[in-house]
Amino acid sequence: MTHLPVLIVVAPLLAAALIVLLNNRKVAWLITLLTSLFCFYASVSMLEILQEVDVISYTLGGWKAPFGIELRIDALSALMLLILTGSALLVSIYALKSVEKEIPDKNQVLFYTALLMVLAGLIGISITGDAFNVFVFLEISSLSTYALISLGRDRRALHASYQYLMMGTIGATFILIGIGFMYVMTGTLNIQDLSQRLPAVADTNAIRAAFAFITIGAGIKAAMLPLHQWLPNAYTYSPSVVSTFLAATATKVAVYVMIRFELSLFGIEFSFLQIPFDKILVILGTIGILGGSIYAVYQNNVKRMLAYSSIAQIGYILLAIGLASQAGFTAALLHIFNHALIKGTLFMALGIVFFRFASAELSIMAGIGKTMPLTMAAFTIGGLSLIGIPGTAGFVSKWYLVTALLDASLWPLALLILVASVLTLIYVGRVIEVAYFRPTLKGESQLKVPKTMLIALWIFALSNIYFGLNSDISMGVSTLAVNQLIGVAS
Amino acid sequence: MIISILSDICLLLGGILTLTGAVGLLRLPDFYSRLHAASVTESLAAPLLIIGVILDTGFTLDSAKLVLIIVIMVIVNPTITHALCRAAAHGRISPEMESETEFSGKESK
Amino acid sequence: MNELLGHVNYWIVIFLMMMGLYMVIASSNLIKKLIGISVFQASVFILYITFGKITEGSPPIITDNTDVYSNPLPHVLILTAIVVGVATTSVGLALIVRIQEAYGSLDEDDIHDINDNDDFDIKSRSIT
Amino acid sequence: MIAAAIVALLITLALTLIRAFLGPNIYDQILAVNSFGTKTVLLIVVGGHALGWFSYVDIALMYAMVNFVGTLAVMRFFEQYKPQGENNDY
Amino acid sequence: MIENLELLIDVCLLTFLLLIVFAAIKTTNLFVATMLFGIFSFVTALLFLDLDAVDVAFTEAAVGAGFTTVLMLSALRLTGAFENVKHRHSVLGLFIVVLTGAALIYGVADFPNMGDANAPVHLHIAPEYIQLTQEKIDIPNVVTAVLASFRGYDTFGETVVIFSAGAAVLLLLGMGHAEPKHEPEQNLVLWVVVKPFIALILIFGLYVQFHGDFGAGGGFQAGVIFASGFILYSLVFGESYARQVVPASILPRFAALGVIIYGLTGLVSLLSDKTFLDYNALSSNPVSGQHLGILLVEAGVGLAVFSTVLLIFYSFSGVNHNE
Repeated sequence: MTHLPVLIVVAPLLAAALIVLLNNRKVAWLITLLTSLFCFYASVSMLEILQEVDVISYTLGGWKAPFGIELRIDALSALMLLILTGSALLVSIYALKSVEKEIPDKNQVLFYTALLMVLAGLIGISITGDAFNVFVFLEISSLSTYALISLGRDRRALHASYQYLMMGTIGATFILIGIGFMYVMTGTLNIQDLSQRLPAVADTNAIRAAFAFITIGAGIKAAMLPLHQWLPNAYTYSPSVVSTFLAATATKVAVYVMIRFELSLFGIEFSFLQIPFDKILVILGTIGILGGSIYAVYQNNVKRMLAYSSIAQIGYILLAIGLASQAGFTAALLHIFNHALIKGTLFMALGIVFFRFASAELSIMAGIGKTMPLTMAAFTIGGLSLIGIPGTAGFVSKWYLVTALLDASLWPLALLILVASVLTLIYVGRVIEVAYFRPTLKGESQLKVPKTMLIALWIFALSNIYFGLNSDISMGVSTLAVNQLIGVAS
Repeated sequence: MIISILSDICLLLGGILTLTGAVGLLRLPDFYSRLHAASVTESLAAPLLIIGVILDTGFTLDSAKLVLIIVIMVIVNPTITHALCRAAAHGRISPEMESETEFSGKESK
Repeated sequence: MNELLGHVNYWIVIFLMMMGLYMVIASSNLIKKLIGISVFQASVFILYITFGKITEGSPPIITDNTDVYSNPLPHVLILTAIVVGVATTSVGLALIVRIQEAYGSLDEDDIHDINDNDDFDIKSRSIT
Repeated sequence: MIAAAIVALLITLALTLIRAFLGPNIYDQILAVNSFGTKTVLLIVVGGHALGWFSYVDIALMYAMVNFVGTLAVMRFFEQYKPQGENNDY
Repeated sequence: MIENLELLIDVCLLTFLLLIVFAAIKTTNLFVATMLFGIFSFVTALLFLDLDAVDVAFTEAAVGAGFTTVLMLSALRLTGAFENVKHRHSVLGLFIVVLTGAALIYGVADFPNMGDANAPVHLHIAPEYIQLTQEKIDIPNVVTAVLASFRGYDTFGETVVIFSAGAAVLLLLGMGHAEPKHEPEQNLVLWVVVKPFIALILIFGLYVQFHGDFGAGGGFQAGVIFASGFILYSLVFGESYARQVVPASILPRFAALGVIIYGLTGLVSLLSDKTFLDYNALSSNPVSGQHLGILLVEAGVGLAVFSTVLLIFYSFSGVNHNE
């Protein structure tokens, strides 16, 4: 029990190695499923532990904190863990048939290896208490992500992956530079230790530069709008399993890195008072929301449409953080959680469409509302949630965001959220219109949709409704996380 | 005392030799003569410099390894030169001569 | 004098980083971009190692001769980072090989043109 | 004297580098790069001795090996290399 | 005197680096650019040596100058694209670069001077590392101690990074197979010279693996050196012979095994209720426990790195990888 914090990282890593050792497709899938089940269990039980203690700290190698590496799980990390392991569990159920269809036989074993390593990398980032360790795990997840994206059937997947590799490496190196600058001024790498030592040197160029580099690095990874070029192609051309998992988790972890560094490490005082970071975030967030939504409206490939929509959603999260208020932070965390549910649902549904038609073009989806009722119903739920219709998860976070905006008396921005919702309505509406109100194309494939895929999809879809109606869990964890963040920082 | 003087002489000679080699590499007119300049001086300069160091350190495990380095360099340098020269001849690089027509490195195989 | 020399490493390393980054952005060839990014990373490594240096210090391997050791921590970090760097490079090269097979070119501009063509093909197919 | 040798080696390195830039053909560049590698090994030995670098001998040994492997790799993959318009150069 | 010499070498090497990168930007020949990158790594490694980072110099020379160069050359051979690289002048690019440079210069301005013994970096954790290494671990090389014990988790991550790179390359290129057509031409001189040389490299690899506690070296460097022995064999005698000696299909498993050895070494401590990677649990005597732990961990790293490096080389040098 006491070792859960480390087991949640080490288990998927060792499982990844074990898969290669055994080299059997079915076994590989089974191990992936069991591992993600274990990780989900671990993250839920750690969430339970966190109801009683503030923070779970685990010192690796028996060396106490600033000397050894420390794992540090607070409510924010637990929230991320819940998102990561939950999506991983559903994705691995979903993967069985999808991978069989989309990935050549000889690559399937390694596919699961890479998937587990992405998971382990993202988990590792979320729970580590050491700045440099963030970089290491960032690279573990990134390297496997590049490989996974390149497995898409289209040759453009290769180029998309290469673009991501370039931008991702620059981003990671920027983070490395930032960490180095902080290290020079303080002599430590432990986040906890850093946050205590930074105030003494906060008023130096080096720390301000470190802040800038880390923000830009994490911003590239999070596809913050002017740095988003890698994302649309990467999501569009990667295999369905990969795009689902990445859309649900990857950019959020990058946002997590940003929050972790800026709020708990540099501290709210430094980030928002000494540097007008809140204003920058509000501007970037606003541009992101508008830009992403407008781009999305013009796309004919539904996957690409959703990819641009993801950029817009990152904008919402950044905007919420930029409000620099308790309500704003809560809205941001809530949206991180809910957006994972939304995008998971939508990309999974699209994956099933892709499974049948080997395409995600809008035109191909004509009339599939009748032929694939279950899939499209789930897609519709996800779409409504994305728009923010009451009763869905998307509504909850948007509600909190608008309230926070009004609290900060930024009503023009609240109006802007409404406008963006209308834009969302337009692009989601286009898909739904095509799917339900156009005649079915002739000569469609008779491939049956596997049950495992539908089950995973519907769990995602129903959780959208569940967390829309009953936001106790998501709200509770987010509030706890925000209180801890603000408490730690001030 | 004598040893240290010897070592200094070796180092000095080695230094001068590498310099001449480099000047040759830079100034000579065609590839083969540059190759010659670089490789021949290297084969002598490297042992001289390293022997200079060995004389200064005295005989330890380190000096045994240094001897090994000399052996590697003495074997490897001519090998590489040979391989490079061969490749250049295959690649139809001809030496610059008074009368260009006399020799062309074509098909020396 | 001291002020100038004390920072000379940093200035040159920064210049190296800029050149590496420029190589990434300005070359259209994918391999050159990759070389550029390796140069960029390597310059960051030099920056880190420079932090760790103490004048008159010796390498952090304990001997009886000295008490002043350079800082071992940056060395450890950079060892890790070098391995990460080479891992990235090899994945990048593998991607490049596949791109060359798929596109027949390694020039970014050509690849963009081909991609645009592909997009156009799909559109025209869906219209007809 | 050892300082003089170091300076000589540094100058040598610089000159070799210039040859590597100038070319004019690929073989010259390979030659220069290989020669650069060898000179680096010498610099490690001499400089390491003068400045008391720790276990410089191991590193010099490894450099020598790496240099050899690297140059052989260059030669090996060079077989596929067909320089364009090389005949025009000479 | 010695400091001046050190500084002189330092500045000279940095200038070389600038020149090399400048030439690499300028050249239109990828072959040349690759070779320039090779000497770039060489000079970087030399610089590391000058800055007291022995282990880093070792790794950079083995990994950067050796392996990366060979890899780039193999990739060049596979793509067959060597020349006529276009230049493009990007104003936006220049702007980004200048902006980054300005931010860096801005940040660096109030760094402590290079080599200043009273900089914060040297006062906080580093002295404790040196002290704790002497007390609790008792091996001379502090870098190895920090790498394998204090920050063993990072190193585990690093091993996984290498493993994942192997998996990624395998996913992209497959293992490939040798084709006689592409075998190197026979060269008697090389054959004679290389045979003993390979033995030497392998012995040196073993030496580096087990000497890491005392001097520069360790699992990573040893793995790369060991692999480069086989790479050399393959370069001179041909792919197919090398694949007979070490079959490609076994390498991914070896790499996985390396990662598992590392992970299990860490997990053993959980049995006696210590935390992950706490080597004190491995033996009744904490110091010998640390020694054993570091040995095992380095062995895992060495195995993983050796097999991954060789695997990647095979993937790049094989043909018809993508049927």
